Amino acid sequence: MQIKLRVFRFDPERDQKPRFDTFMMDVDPNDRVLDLLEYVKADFDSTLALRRSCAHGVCGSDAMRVNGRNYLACKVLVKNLGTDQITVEPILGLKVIKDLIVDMKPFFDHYRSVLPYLINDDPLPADGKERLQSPEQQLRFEDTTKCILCAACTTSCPSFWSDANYVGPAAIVNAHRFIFDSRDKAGGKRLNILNEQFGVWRCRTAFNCTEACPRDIHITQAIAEVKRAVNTGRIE
Amino acid sequence: MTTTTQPEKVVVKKNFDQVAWTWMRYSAFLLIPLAWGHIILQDVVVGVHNITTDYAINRMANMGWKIYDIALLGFAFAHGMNGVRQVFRDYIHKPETFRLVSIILLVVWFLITLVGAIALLAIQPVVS
Amino acid sequence: MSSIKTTLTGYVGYRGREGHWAFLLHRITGLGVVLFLAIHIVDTSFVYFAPHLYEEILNVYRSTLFGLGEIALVFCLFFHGVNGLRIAYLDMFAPKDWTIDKTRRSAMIALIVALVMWIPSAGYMAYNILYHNFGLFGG
Amino acid sequence: MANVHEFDVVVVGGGGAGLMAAMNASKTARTAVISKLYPVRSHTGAAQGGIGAALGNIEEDNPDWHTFDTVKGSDYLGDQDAIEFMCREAVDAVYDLEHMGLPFTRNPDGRIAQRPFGGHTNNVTGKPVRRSCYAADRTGHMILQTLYQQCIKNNILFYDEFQVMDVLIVDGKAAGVVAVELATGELHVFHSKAVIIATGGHGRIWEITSNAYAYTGDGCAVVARRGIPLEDMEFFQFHPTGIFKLGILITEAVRGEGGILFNAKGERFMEKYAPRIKDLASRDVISRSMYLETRAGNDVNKQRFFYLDVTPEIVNKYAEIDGRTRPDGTPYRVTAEEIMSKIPDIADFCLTYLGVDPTRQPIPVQPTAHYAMGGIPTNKFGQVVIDEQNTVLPGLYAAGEVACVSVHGANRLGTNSLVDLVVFGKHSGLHAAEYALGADMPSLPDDPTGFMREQIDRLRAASGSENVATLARELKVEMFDNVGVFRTQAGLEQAVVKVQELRERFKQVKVTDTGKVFNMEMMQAWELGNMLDLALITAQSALARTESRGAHARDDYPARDDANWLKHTLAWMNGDEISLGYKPVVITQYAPKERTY
Repeated sequence: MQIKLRVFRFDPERDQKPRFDTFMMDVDPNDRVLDLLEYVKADFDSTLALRRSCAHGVCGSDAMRVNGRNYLACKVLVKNLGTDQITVEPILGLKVIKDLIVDMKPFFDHYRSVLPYLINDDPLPADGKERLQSPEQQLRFEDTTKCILCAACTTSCPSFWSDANYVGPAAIVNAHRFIFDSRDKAGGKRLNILNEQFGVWRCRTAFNCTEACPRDIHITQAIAEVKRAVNTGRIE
Repeated sequence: MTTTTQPEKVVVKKNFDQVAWTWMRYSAFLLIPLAWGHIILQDVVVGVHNITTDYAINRMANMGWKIYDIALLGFAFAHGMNGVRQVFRDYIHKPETFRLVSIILLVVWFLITLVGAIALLAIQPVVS
Repeated sequence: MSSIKTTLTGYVGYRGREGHWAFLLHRITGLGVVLFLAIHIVDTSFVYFAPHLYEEILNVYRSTLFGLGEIALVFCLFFHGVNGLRIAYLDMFAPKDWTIDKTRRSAMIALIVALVMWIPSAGYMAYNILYHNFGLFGG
Repeated sequence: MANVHEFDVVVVGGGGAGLMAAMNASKTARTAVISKLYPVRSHTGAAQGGIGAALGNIEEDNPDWHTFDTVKGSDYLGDQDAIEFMCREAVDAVYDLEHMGLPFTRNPDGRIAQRPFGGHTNNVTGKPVRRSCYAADRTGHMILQTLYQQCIKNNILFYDEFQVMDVLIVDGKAAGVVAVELATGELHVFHSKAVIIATGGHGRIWEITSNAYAYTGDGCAVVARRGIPLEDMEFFQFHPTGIFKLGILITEAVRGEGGILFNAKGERFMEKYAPRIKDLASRDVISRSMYLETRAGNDVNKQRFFYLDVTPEIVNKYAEIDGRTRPDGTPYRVTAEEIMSKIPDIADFCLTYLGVDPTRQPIPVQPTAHYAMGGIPTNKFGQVVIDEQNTVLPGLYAAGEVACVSVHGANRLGTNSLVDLVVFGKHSGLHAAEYALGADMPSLPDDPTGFMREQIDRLRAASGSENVATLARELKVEMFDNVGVFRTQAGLEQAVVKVQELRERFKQVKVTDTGKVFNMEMMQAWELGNMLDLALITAQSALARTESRGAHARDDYPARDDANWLKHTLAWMNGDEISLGYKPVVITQYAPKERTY
């Protein structure tokens, strides 16, 4: 099918301000938007800069706005968009460095701020084997272990657009993953961090995060569970 | 493996935003009957064209309505002003500016609530 | 990178779904109500502080422009209430229901409930305006 | 002048092996990780099925069986001392990962769950054994995330989005690496006592591949340009079940859970080729069987693909025929929900890219380029060895897919890639740190960035007529057709000629972007250069090996030839010439015998 692809362009070494380049191309409805951008690089304009790696939705490199909504470019097919006019822009709320590449540092700083790692100083089992965990205990936090840190959620969040100091949904998801892990001992610490000024209370449940998550994580639900744990002081 | 999943208890230091968040929700549950009742009665059923000063005075002086209106004043305006504070929280990033705005909002809230409260409490019915 | 420009681009340009629109509408309706409320508390207190002025205020209230504003206000209050109830219920009692299906549906239901409450009220208020201000329907 | 940083150990690559190495090295040595991607973007995250370790959590198992299965899977080309070491260490490695917080799927008794996987057997009964420890079908994702989390916890220093373009070797010892910071285009010298290369594989040189865009073989190419040989490059695994056309991997766990392969006639064709373990035969065997089926005209729609069926009806039907039981002895029967819970991500891929619900419809699959058994030769401590006598190059290490220890020999068993990167990542990290503490800081060469600037300048000035994407496309097609699942003398010769032609044309390549900030065009041109080098080495190594062994299947030499070819290939790159040498395979307890499944 014939499509019209508009791509956000900005080269900091040449451009004063961003522009959109338009490409008319013949594509397969089963093509990924990432494929279209690769066609641009191969056949139209090789200077287009974007991040991509695994190309099937597990590495989290290519989160971008497609027709105004966050997706992984490798997980949205042309036919899913239901139109032959496709506009691709960088994710919103992080500084654009070049074309579709944004500065991810603030995002990873927020991630780091919630202690995203297992903390348990208790002695390991004497037999050197695994710490036991029932299937139910594992399922309690399994959903939030799926996060690939692509930033599609955080950059779809109205609270993050208006204040980049907000830790954002991705960081809360990763805190949730440890808070509700029966093997972790620092849930209280994380809840105190998330109870602060830039923590969970900035969430206004606009729900864009959950809609944007390419891994189908129930993000708003996870945030609500963290809010509840902060309020009750009980991790259950 | 049998696990009796005991909820882990942790200590979380109270935070103003947390209290405000909770306040917004609990006050909302109360406000819905109060505010809807008020607006349906005054704006729809009675209608501004049928409201006169005497009507207003008598209504405000009635003990039942007085309690109703005081509850409405207390909950609705505090809920609203905290909502405004949260909205500003999103857009104002400098802590000093935000502190200043919060203080202004607090003063405005206090003054207006005070004016309303005096009027409500002090009013006497007109005898006609 | 957060700026008013980013915020507005996102609010207006991001193609969010029901939750996004519910958030924006909740914020706008909330601000609308609180603005009116501040004025309303002050003007009502005139009943006590300056009853003779209160009559003037009532006349302003009875104007067509204000009447239309009031119709909008009633919508704001209904939507803000229904949607607020939805959020408070999900947050506090049913976090498990923050799923895509249920959220989309509940946001739509909130809007519909608000409209169902508002339309007859708005009709009646409009009738009052037409009756009193324009002498229609035998007024 | 470039920015100079000094460390004891620098790790190049932020995937599983690199992070594991960094974590272990940083316990005693000043360590930095330099990666062209943010570490969580690494391809370890795409690994699905599990990590093999003889925990025996469900049924009897032991590391010796794992060792034998790996040796047999390698078609006896793996070095048995290293394999023994790896399979023993695997058990502790899995427990280590669990202690770091990896959210494994659990058994009802709270222990780590395990499932069957291709080529993993009970050595007594010959039946599949449950050895693969897994976290749903995203085990690699969990490993990558867990290791990254622990690195953050341990305050490891990361240089994200820095492309390493040269390794410094001074007086026969490693002295650091040189990299370009993608965000600024600035050059950085990382001056160090030890260097650990953990840059992953090079599956992007094939057309249909499960590999990430990033898998362009940078690590191999960089060291090869510095005169270090590459080992066993002719052995590249084609995974039998990639999604038709896209190459996206459908994990072997789908067959572990009972999925069956069918040809166009609806026959379960693996019965013919592996009568005992059928659909759970090792990957090379199944890929080759698919090729033979295609040649016999049994591929679906004559489009070179087959069906992988994991619908409950089919799974239950064949579980009954095979007499498969659950650990408690009851017959193995599944429901659609159970299948979904075991392979949620696979189901998502199928729905997203094919519109197929795998619990209702069969999945169209074809072999997809998957894993490099070959790479930079190392010993079991990760030290790079540079000749037939296994002479160590002090201070230089390699681990993970980029390395060839060799534990995978001619064919890697499923789950062993994750075992490899955890075990050898750890030991290379420990060994490098120990070495660094005992060594003096080597001196830097006079112009450390000279060779790298030369490469960059050539690309920056490149204003020829050849398009990077066109050259890459031609390379991939040629490699897939002639250096793929099945190989012939004529095809390989043609491939060598073609790759040489492409290398010539590459000298006339065109790079239009002359900027410094995220000049991805230039980086991709450079990566193409790496791919061309590795393609040539692969084709030449394959052409020389006149036998069929593991993943290297020659139409004209269908049998394994232990008399002449029980040896590792070493390939040196001298400009446009490749010279080959060979070194013996280490055999300890398992003498080569015929390999049947």
